[in-house]
Amino acid sequence: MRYVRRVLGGLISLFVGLSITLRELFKKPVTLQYPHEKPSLSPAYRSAIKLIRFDETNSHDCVACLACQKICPSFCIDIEGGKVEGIKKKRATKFTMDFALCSLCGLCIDVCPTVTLEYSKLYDEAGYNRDWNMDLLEEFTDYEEQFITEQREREEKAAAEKKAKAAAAKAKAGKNEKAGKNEKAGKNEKAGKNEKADKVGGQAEEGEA
Amino acid sequence: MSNLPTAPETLADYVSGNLWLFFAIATAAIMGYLTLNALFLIWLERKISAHIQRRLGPMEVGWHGVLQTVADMLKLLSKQLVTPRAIDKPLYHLAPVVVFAPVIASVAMFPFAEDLVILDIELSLAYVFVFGGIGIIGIFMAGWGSNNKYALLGAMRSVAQNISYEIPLILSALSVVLLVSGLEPVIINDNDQLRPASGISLIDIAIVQDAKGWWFVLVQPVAALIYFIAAVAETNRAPFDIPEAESELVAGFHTEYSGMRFAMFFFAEYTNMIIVSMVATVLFFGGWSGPLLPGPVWFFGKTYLLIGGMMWFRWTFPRLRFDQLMSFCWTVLIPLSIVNLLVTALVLELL
Amino acid sequence: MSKPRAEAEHDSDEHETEKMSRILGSSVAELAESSEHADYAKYGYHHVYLANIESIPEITRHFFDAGYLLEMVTCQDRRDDAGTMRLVYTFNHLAHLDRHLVHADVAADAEAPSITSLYQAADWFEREVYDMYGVRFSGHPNLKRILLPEDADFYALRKDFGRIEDAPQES
Amino acid sequence: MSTEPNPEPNPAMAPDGDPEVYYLNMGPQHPSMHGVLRLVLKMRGEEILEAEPVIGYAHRAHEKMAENRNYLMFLPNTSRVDYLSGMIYNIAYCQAIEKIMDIEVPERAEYIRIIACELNRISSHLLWFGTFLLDLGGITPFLYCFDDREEILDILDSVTGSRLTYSYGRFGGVTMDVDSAFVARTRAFLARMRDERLPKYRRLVGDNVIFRERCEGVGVITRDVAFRYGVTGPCLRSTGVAYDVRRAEPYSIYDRFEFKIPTRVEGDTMARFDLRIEEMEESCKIVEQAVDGLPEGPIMPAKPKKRYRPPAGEYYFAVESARGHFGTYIISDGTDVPVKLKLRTPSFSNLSSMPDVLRNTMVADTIAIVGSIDVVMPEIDR
Repeated sequence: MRYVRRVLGGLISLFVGLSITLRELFKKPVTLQYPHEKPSLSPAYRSAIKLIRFDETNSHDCVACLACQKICPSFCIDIEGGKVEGIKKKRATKFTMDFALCSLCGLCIDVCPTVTLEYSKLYDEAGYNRDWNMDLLEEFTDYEEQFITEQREREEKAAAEKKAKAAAAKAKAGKNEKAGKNEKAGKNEKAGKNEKADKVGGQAEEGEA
Repeated sequence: MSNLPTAPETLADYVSGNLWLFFAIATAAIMGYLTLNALFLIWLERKISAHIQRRLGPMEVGWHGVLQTVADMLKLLSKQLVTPRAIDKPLYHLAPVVVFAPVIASVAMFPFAEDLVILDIELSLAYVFVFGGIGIIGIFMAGWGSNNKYALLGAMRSVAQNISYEIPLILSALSVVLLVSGLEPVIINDNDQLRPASGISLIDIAIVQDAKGWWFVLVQPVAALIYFIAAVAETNRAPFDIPEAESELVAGFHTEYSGMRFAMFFFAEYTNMIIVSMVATVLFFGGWSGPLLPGPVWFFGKTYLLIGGMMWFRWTFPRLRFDQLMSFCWTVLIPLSIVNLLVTALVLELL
Repeated sequence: MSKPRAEAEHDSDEHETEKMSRILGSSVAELAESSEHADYAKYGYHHVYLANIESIPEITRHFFDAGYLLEMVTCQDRRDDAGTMRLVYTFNHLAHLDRHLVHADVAADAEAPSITSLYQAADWFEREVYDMYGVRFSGHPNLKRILLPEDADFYALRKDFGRIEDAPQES
Repeated sequence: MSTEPNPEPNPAMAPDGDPEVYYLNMGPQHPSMHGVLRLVLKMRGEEILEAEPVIGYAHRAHEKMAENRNYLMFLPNTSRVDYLSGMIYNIAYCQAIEKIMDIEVPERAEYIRIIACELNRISSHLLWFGTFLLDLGGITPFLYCFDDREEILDILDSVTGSRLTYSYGRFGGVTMDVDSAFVARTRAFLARMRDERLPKYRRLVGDNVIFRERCEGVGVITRDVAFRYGVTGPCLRSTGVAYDVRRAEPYSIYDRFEFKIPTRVEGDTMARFDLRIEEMEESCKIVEQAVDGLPEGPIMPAKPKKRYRPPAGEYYFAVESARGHFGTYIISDGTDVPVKLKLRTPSFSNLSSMPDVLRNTMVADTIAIVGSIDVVMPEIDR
């Protein structure tokens, strides 16, 4: 009797299985025909790292501080740079990343003080060799001269503003004893604001992309 | 194929001089059919499995990938035949042929319609089983000749499995044979000679069902089920695919075969499927008999439906373990088929 | 050996296991050269011992009899500071959290006693220590390389192997 | 350094003069050896007399790498130790460092971590389920599982930007915040998993007579074997020991959630299967509670540290990975580079019990058993 029950019970379980697969047979497939259709990328999609192009300067903001190069666990970032003739700001003159080594962990993005690194949304990256040492500055080289001129102007303008402010403060100081203090506070505030604006800009761009 | 002369008269006519021509044409036709059939079945299997798994399967070559298998075959044809060094050469090279050849021979004996049969042999049912048995030798040759432990294990499993499952297979077929001989005899006009239908001839079995108007599956459901299970095991398909069990034995007996040699095994598997399904069609589902549509349509329709069932099985169940497979055969199928046979005989005696 | 340990733990109540742990702690401390309580919240273990390498099997026996699980065996290369390798054994109880760290110093070329006869888990752990640090275990049934290739001629986790400064610089 | 004299071979594997005994080398290239496991089997016919796992084919020297870089730089390695539950390992490493350095983690980040880890646990179990069935020759459930797993990966992808090696955790929080779409998607996934998928898996696979025949009584790990070999995780729980690090030494905020530690007493393959299915349900429960209780707030501390220099000392931190007790043992000398970082991975011990468990089984059982203990080779080889 146990034998019969076992055989029958087994048979029923088999038919249950068959009925499940039969039902699945007539359902719509869930796959994507990959090269013809492409998945919608997640907003957080991480692909090769790139330098952010800021609207106000039309260029990146890498100051070659080497923070990313130092933190990179794959040692795949190579940066050179420094002082550029004519402007105060430091600039990167070489910024290459070897994406054959990069693991897209994002530590470089985390440590970047000027928030000029982000993930690109490149998709379908494949190649025939392992030469993935990419020059991140490539798209900026044409603008570099223009940037430097503009940056000089900006810096001059900022210096002029500062001077004017200082003059105004000085004028005020004639009446007010706390002049020195005020100037300092104003300067600090401005620097903080600038940094914040940069950050917000960077994040917005990331979000939009 | 329909313009081929039917067997009973033509054999007599052609014996005089055209026998070789006839066989040449017939063999070519069968080969062509089997090749197309295998290509189609492989595509069908991939499609069915894909849709069961909520995929689309091959989509690139031809309409819904229908030519995919043709492309695959071309690829296999163009591939290098890798021959391992330490093999038993004659066995290794002969094995694919030994596996493939008998299945061609079997197909010749099926009545696709009442007047459409290539070789009408009186003992055709027995012949089909005999040819079915030869393939196992080929599998064992492949396993032994490859000089590979996985292949040998697969081959030994295969032999044990096939020999065991042949018993319920034949016992369940025997119930039908008994039925044909034991029922009120149907008289067949064979070349103007009247004779009672023989249970061991495929065409006679089909004729009897056609004449009676009902299929044997109705009176022999247990035999039909046993036959179907044993047939799946005979073809080494999941859930009885332990000879090639890819998760255990890599590829079983054909581990060392590549290119077209591998394709021969592959073809043999799918051809075996169609043979056991054709036998089932004739034994239990009335062969070509059916209303309205012409005989061959019914015949092939039923056959491919059964094959679809086998594929459905394969993509639903996990694989049995070797000892379970054997004990299932010896403790469930064989006793059941013997009981079924005895009951059939008893009922026929009482009627 | 044959009595199912886990069951024994479940049968005994909380209080009893705590008492057992105290007794165990003191008996192990007796065998060890030094013992310390550690702040679990900070360090993640309750006791730490420094034992003579010879007394490791005996200490292990105590833990084994009390139904402690051998969590890991590892090693620290202290040849630069102290001239020895330091084996680290971690024991924990499954039913009540009580983690013990046992340290034992052994010279790099000396043999440490294997504890595989009690904990088979130590089999692979000791092989790994041998593989990575070159510390050999006497009485180990199958002491050979486990993660590195059989023909490796180095011990990968020794401090003098594969320092990043030694790596060939890319052009 | 000189080459050591070759130690004597494993005595259990030595030939014993029986002409019918032969050796079969299963792996490292074999369809069901889960990557690069190699089993040397001493066999008679289909029966296995002795089995010896040979590992190390995926050794990537994670522990050596840890000693050569600072704590932060080791972060991406963690999710590569076990790529199937990378999130759990990644977060575990962060939690270890946070504990050592007393870094306060914002509430919201803790909740997000729990959600991510438990989703990751479900996906890991799903993949195990699929490949296990693949080992048994059932191919279709594998694809169904991947359908579900895909949904989890998409959900995690939407916050981490990665599908497998997440690098999502940071010391003190997580990299990216979740939004309402994430929450809605997670809820939908939980509903689908509980109402449709898990019952279906039970009916399609768990009840199937062939499957039961293959699993029941096969590969029994007794309590004694589990204890001596240090087996943890579902394999240990299938022997009746309710040991789960999430309960035994609660880390993160697991003590706030209600969930069961499912156990079985049989210790066989079937028990491990049942257990994992039930664990998926429990994980669903945890995720649901975490999603319900998800507080507003920051996801990183207000001022993340720039450099991480844990005080000198030794630290041990354990979590429950999808496969068992995962321990991070760190020796610090007060600099920002660890002196030693040992990863105690559960599969390592679980697999080491195989010689005992595989003795006197059949070839087909071997595959089923190795599949059922859920080994992930990179985690073993590290």
